[in-house]
Amino acid sequence: MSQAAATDHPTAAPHAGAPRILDREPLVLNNRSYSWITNRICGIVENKQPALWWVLFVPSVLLTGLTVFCFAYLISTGVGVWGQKQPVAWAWDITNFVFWIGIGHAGTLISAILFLTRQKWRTSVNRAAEAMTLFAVMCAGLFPAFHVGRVWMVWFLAPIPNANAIWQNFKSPLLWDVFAVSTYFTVSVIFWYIGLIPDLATLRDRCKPGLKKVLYGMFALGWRGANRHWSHYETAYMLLAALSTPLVLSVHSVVSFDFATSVVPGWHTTIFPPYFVAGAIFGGFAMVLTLMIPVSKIYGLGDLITPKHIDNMAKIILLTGTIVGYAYCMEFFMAYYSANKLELQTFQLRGLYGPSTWAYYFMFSFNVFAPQLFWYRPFRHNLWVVMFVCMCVNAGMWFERYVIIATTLERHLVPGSWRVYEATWVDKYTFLGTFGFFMMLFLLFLRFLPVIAIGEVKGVLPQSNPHHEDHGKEGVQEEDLMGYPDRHVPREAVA
Amino acid sequence: MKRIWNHPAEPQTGKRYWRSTAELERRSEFLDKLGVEFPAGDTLTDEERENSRRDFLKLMGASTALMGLAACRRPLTNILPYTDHVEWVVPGRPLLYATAMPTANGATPVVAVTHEGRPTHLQGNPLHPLSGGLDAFAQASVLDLYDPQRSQSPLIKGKAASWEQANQALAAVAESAKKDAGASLAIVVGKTHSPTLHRLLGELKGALPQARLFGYEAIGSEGRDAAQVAVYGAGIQTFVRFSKALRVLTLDCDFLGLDPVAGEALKHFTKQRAKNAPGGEMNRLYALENRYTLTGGMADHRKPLAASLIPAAAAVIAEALGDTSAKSLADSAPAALKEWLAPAIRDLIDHKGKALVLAGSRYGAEVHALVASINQALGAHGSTIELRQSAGEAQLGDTAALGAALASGSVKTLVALTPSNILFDAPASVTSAIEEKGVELVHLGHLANTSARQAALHLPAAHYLESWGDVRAADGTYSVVQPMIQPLYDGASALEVVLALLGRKTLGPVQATADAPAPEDAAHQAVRDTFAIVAKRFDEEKWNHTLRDGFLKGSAYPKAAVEVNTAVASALAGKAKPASAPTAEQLEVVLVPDAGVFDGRYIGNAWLQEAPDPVTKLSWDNAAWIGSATFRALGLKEGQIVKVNVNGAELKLPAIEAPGHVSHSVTIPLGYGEKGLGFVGSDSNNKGRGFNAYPLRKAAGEYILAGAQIEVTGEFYELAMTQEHNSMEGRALYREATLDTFNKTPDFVVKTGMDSHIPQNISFYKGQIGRKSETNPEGFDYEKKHQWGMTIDLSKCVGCTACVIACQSENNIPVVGKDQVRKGRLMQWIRMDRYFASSTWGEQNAKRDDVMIEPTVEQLENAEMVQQPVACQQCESAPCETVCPVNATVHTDDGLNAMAYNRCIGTRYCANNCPYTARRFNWFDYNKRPLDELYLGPLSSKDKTGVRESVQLQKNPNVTVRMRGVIEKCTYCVQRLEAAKILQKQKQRDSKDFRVPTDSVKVACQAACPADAIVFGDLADAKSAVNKAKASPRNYSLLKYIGTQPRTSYLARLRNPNPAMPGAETIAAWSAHQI
Amino acid sequence: MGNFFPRWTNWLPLKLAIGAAFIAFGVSVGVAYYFTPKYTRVGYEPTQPVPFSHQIHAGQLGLDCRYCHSFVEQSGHANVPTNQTCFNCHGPGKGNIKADSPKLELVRKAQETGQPIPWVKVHKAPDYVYFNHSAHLNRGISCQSCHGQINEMEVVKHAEPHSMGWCLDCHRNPERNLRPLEQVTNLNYQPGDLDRAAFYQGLLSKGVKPDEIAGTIRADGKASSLDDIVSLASATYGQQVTQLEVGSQLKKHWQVQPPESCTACHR
Amino acid sequence: MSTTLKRVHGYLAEFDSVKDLYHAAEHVRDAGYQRWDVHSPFPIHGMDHAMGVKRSKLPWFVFFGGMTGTCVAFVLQTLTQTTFWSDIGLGVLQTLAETYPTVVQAKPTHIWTLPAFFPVMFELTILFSAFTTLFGLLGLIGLPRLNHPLFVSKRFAKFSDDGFFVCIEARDAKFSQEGTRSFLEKIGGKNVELVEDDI
Repeated sequence: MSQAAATDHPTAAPHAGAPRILDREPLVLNNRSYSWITNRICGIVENKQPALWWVLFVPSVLLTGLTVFCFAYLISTGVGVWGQKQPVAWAWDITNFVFWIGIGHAGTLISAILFLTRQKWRTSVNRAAEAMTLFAVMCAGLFPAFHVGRVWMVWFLAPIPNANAIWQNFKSPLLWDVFAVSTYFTVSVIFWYIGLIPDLATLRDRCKPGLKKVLYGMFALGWRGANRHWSHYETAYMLLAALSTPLVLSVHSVVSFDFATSVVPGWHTTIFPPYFVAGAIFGGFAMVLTLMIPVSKIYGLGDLITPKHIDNMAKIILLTGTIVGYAYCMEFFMAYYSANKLELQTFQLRGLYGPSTWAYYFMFSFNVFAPQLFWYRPFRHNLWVVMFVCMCVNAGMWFERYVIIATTLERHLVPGSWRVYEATWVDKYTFLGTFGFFMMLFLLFLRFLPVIAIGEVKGVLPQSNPHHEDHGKEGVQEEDLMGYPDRHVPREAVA
Repeated sequence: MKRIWNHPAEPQTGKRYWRSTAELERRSEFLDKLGVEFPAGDTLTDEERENSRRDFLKLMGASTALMGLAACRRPLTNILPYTDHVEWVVPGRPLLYATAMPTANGATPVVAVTHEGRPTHLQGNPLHPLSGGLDAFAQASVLDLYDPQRSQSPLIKGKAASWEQANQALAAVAESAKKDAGASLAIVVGKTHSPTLHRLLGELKGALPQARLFGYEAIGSEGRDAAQVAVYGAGIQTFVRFSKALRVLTLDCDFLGLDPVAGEALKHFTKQRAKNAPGGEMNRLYALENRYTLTGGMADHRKPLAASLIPAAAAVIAEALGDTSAKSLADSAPAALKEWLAPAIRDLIDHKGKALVLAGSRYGAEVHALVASINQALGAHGSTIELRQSAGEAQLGDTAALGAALASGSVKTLVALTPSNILFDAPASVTSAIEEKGVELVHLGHLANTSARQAALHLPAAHYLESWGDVRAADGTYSVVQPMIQPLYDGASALEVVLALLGRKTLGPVQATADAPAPEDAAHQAVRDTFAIVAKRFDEEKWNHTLRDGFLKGSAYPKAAVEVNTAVASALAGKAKPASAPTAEQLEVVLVPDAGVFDGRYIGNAWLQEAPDPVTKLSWDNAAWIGSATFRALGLKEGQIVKVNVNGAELKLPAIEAPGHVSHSVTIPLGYGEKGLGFVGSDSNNKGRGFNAYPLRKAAGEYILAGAQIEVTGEFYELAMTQEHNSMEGRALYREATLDTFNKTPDFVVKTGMDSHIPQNISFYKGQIGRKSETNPEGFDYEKKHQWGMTIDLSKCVGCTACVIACQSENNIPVVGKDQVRKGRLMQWIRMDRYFASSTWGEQNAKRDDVMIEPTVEQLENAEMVQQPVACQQCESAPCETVCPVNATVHTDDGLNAMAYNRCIGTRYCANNCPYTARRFNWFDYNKRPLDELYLGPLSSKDKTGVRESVQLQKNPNVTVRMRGVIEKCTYCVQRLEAAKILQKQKQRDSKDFRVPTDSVKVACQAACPADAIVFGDLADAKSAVNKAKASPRNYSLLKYIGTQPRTSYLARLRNPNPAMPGAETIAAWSAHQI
Repeated sequence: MGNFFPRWTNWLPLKLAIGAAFIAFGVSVGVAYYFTPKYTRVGYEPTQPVPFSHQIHAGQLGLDCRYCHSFVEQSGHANVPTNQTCFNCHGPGKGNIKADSPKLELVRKAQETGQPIPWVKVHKAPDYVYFNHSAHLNRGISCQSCHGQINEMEVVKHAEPHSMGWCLDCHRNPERNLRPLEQVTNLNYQPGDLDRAAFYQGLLSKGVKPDEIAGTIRADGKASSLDDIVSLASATYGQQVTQLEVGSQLKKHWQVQPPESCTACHR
Repeated sequence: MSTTLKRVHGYLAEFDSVKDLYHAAEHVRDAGYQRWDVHSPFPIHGMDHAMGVKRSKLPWFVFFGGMTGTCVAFVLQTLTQTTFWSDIGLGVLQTLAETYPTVVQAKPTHIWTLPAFFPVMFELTILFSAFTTLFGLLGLIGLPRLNHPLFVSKRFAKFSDDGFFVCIEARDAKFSQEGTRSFLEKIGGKNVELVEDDI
């Protein structure tokens, strides 16, 4: 099925001749047409799924059932079925929450920040990344919701007027979390859905009358591609991107506040918000690659998800991985530099002497050392290496949260209360099951919705620029050709 | 909007609008019968009375269970008032009764708190001359009353029988005894101080002159008793005056823990250890012991010394004081011991008349004879040891005599009234004789244990809270034991059994006919008769005063002018053989009582089982304590099973490393290993909890067994330790200094750790911290509110865990079981942190930034042990509060860190953010589910141990019983505070005087503390004791630099080392080096 | 092929949105009304096993509440009287009033058998709420403030919502309900019936300074004698004594400071 | 069939490429048509300029939506957690809402505890903005509208694939049956089609 080998990416050179600015690497290979793109992407939804889809889907559903069972057991019996204890009152639950919510950052990040920074290569990965975000946030949301002792009382978190005249504590980082995560999920859904509208219209228009057409038609809202709509639509999209960018940064910052605002040494650290955000981007991109490389291979999307995309993302992983590594080192330095021996002890116990140093070593080697492979270009272009590093990062980021949460609590302030955390089977299967849940949702997404933003990819084709034939004209700069209405003043005209 | 709900009257058929089926059941079973338990008995017919008591527990349980059944919008709830009013009872207010708990050491004066007839909590009796808190056993004894595994019906040859049959069997015993004037009858009682029991035994002896009386306690004090009779004379009781003792040396006498001596309450000892200004005298304690005990932890100088060498130590001291009767023994003492003892002896001599030497009660008569001689030489008699004359005690044979009598075959019937489990814990000489000679055993006991199951007749014993009795305290003060509740299972007391043997009483439920009122209770009458003797004549008013105060004023034993018989002492001491120190090949095994179950009698008490051993922190089990050097030399791991061979007996049990334990010595607590006692006593499937070490001894009085071998197996046993980490890691949590340091720098405590260089906290606002004033407008209002605060004096705190149990009793804290303790889910609100520290650790840490320094074996053996109770510190700036998303924990205007269980959703964030780890989470429905089926959740069996309704009767009605999924923690006994404030409101009425009288409210741990270490009160009341305590220069806050501003603070420990002692300079040195 | 969706679908989303908004509003109002104690508790009036009439006993006969609820000033619970209390009047050899009335059948039976009368509980606090009667009665809160006009009830019914918000409301503004201690069990009390001079005399006799009383009436109030106070109060509150007048004086001079923290009721 | 009354929606003309469409739009704009639109599978850069469409007003709505969120969060938090409203003389609000300010970790109940409220204020600002964006967008573009005359045209379905269309509506003042058709053909429109719908 592979359409493009890693090394086979002929540079599109529509205009030979006089010396001029360098051409950019094309975002879609092999000069594909609009309808090829439509057919290729819609084909995934419209054709029968490959056997591999079923091979993945059935176990995913079973694993989802496992998670449902584990949560049912938890709720009926008590939080004690997990391995938590004094003083480790949070362990896998919140680790998994932060892990998933971290993964849930890449989608919005790709969509919003790369959009705002005009990174056009985002178009072929943003849809799947956004979907992944939603599913990851759904997985993440399960944990804080169900980790509480009395799930049936979680409505206490909602500011509803009540006869008891009692309200929430808005000073609690956990309540900030509730607002941040729910806002993030809602905004991500809106963002994703608005992006989907034109593509749903495409699917609607290709459908035969029937239930599918009703559903696609309903959700396409009657979209008819009018430019007066596109005009508002693009503004709305830009606004959402602008809103999502601080939001995505705030969400993981707020998650980090759960720890940073506490008094627990090892948690009480001002570096946490940027450290968490960088980690989230890091882990999120790794997860995007983990999903998109197989999808691209299986569904033959090599012309759309090109080595350039993978290369770009690998670079981001390298960058954020190094930021994360810097943060790890900085924590130690600050603990030393603070001259607070308690703080220093905490980090010594975390990394050198404590009972869970193994987790620290996993974290450090997976997150800091593994991505260093990406300094070497051929590694960034070898999909096996990329997949390997991404897997390392996925695991490493889980260990990072485990180190921060569980191993810190294991060595709390009063040594008399020290205890080592041990996970139970319920802990493990609950977490394992959420992968099934995540995969199930993602596979359903592949099955029913366009995995790549059709309209957006078409928009970045060279022929989609009304001035694309102006290439090579003297004095016409690449920026001008990228075409923004306000700036669309050809140099020659000015001259 | 008028809605009339017609809850129809019963009986009613057809659909009931507001009711569930459960409530239907409730009406037919519950309502008909429940009510009759409450009204005063005399309106009931006898049949009803019988039924009501039988079903009492079941019905009460049903009532509690049904309260949760709020299926409908408006479930029917009934109010069932008393039919006839009950004297003194004000529904909703606790009623306090003074009584006394009989123990082997005499009366423990208690005040029982009862709610509508249910005793729920015990406190010390502050009026009593020996008042001073309660120990853990007494504190927990109230739970024994409600123990679901209590023996509930008589057993005849192990089969349940009716009381009628039991009475017949007992009558037959009395009958056959009469035939041979009692020659075939032997009665064995525990060590008792009940004048009535002694009197009745005397009467029995009069009626059956051939009958034989014996005394037997599983862990007795045969050596001491024998020596005392020999040296002081019969009936002479020693009474130790700690308040007069400035120098105390103990030879393995854990007088602060499990080996109490007859004497003043502990607070008189600890009082002299707390100095709040430089200067003044402080007592000094030297301790020699093979293992750490609480006494050793409190000692100023402690030397780990094999128990086999304790007699030699006594001989060395005696020799130095001029008694050379045990010269060969003294000569056998190692040089190091002599060297260590020399300055100590000099110190004792320098304080003649103020010095005191104590020896462990389980040592032989020769040791006690030596100690008597030493005390005589030190001028202790008459000053630190008073001698008093008791009278009227029946002559009891000892265990050896009992064995001999049984072996002779002349005894046909043995009536065992001792609290010990005689067939389980007695030496083989006794048990095999009973078996071989076919002796009929009549057994009285709380539990259906081995003795009960194998006895010809077993009678369920009545708890001391449900029967009449009396007891003398250590100083002889006479107390009446009065019942708080009718016997839940119709049990009989020892008094009643003797009365039955005398033909004066029928046991079991009160038998009265329809036309005749119930007969006067014979036990009650017997006690009144004794009272008449003790008080010279019966005076109703005096009797009532005795009942009210809990003791009879002026009834102490008279002082005796006794000459110490030094000749006998020397003779006894002269019999001592030279001692030899244990070696790696010839270890010694030391059998000691267990801090949880004592000799096994508290094996059914879940509070005591779960309260950790104060030294090893082991709960729910016993294990072999092995000193670090031996432990490591054997290559052992925690919980690894070892095989101990001694005396021809073999015992497999897990080993734990015990810092401070001497080498080549193994300490094994007794009392565990009984089977068939249900979940608490014998674990799931009755497979037995812990390991039975009784078979290791061959005779009573054998507690130190020399020549043991130890074999390491590859098996492991899971132990539930409540604390896994022994080192403080240099964190300045616990602070101490020598008296000398204190005199030079009284504020040493604020110079320890980071306290002196905490950066100023510059905040946007001041916040609710400190006292409200013009410059601090947000602070706490000291004018219009109470401001609660607490101090814990570490100079006084022994670490006995009485506070832990008092808290559990007062605050309805659930027991979680061994498995949950292993998982670190102990619910007790007070955590008794026990650390080992040594001066070298501190110095090493100060020099290096590295923290994790493994101590050497020598350091471990000589480590100091410190005890620190930690509960919620009630921070003014509490980190737990701000993180709760639902406002379930907020601050009150009287300075409490409030916890609203019904608002809590259980995020556990507060538990994480508590710097003191003081918050507990209900991981499971500990109050609802059987503890061995917690993981089955709703599928667990409803009728299993752990959910028994009887335990629900113990619950304090003023404290919410928490459900699963909520956080709980120390509340400063807020129910007591609120009750005190409301009581004051009842007095205040239309005045402004809202403040409760100074120090009138006591929290449960404070009331329990036998060392008076805990002071609680109103900070806003200038006269309060807590204000004075906080003014001490030793006052410090835990983790002060975090800025939590706790309301609970600690007073640093002072130690008073003798500069001439070896290693004196290292004492308390570690504390100064902390971070 | 024409439009796949019929034209009526164009208005459907708007209609659905408006419909959903109405339903949401209706549900909120419904929950706020029907699912709060103001509705669920107020008006509850179960039939009791014995048709005891508070109207006759407390209203017509004028029995003091504390005759039967005898420990209400000492205990957290307002005890329901024992059967003996009933028999003080209705029992043989005592009053023997209505000795043969069939309505008293259960009372007589209870006295015979010792089985209590299963009264149906009307006012029920959740078991995590620790309400204390004595704290309120001793400090000038009347039975009537929480239980309504019991003396007019043939069958006792729930008169007030007893919700936490309702409790807090009074704890924040106790002056709305405070009354002199001797009026606490007077269910017909009206502040207007009080004699103003006697009321202030009562305060003065407790050692309260005239200036303090005047200062409570008006911030700038000054007084040196009872007459000054009475005239100042008349000028401020009118001829009749008002609740605010009584309440604010009592709150100040008894130092009434009802707790508002959780621990007051939850332990 | 033929007897059914039809309503004319307008002329639909197809163009081959983005460039053609762009230039066609410029022509239509210059011709002074008002009620017309171009339809394309993706947004075309510069088309607003080519069509003379003004900037969207959506940002203004979103700004006010966001501010509403900020205020809701501010009021919610200060009302329930502080005495701010009582302090400025609006205690009646506090009473109405039956709020219960509590002290946690010694934090005061006056307004200066505000920093703790920033996160929620921020989140609600974003949330309200996002909802305003969504509903503002739908309002401005008049969707959802599942039934539209253009969907009658079979050819029009290509707009979501690779079709580029200009549609001039009959409602336009300059619309004429013949003139508009020829105008569209003149500027390069292919397959010019009169779109009619059932009434």
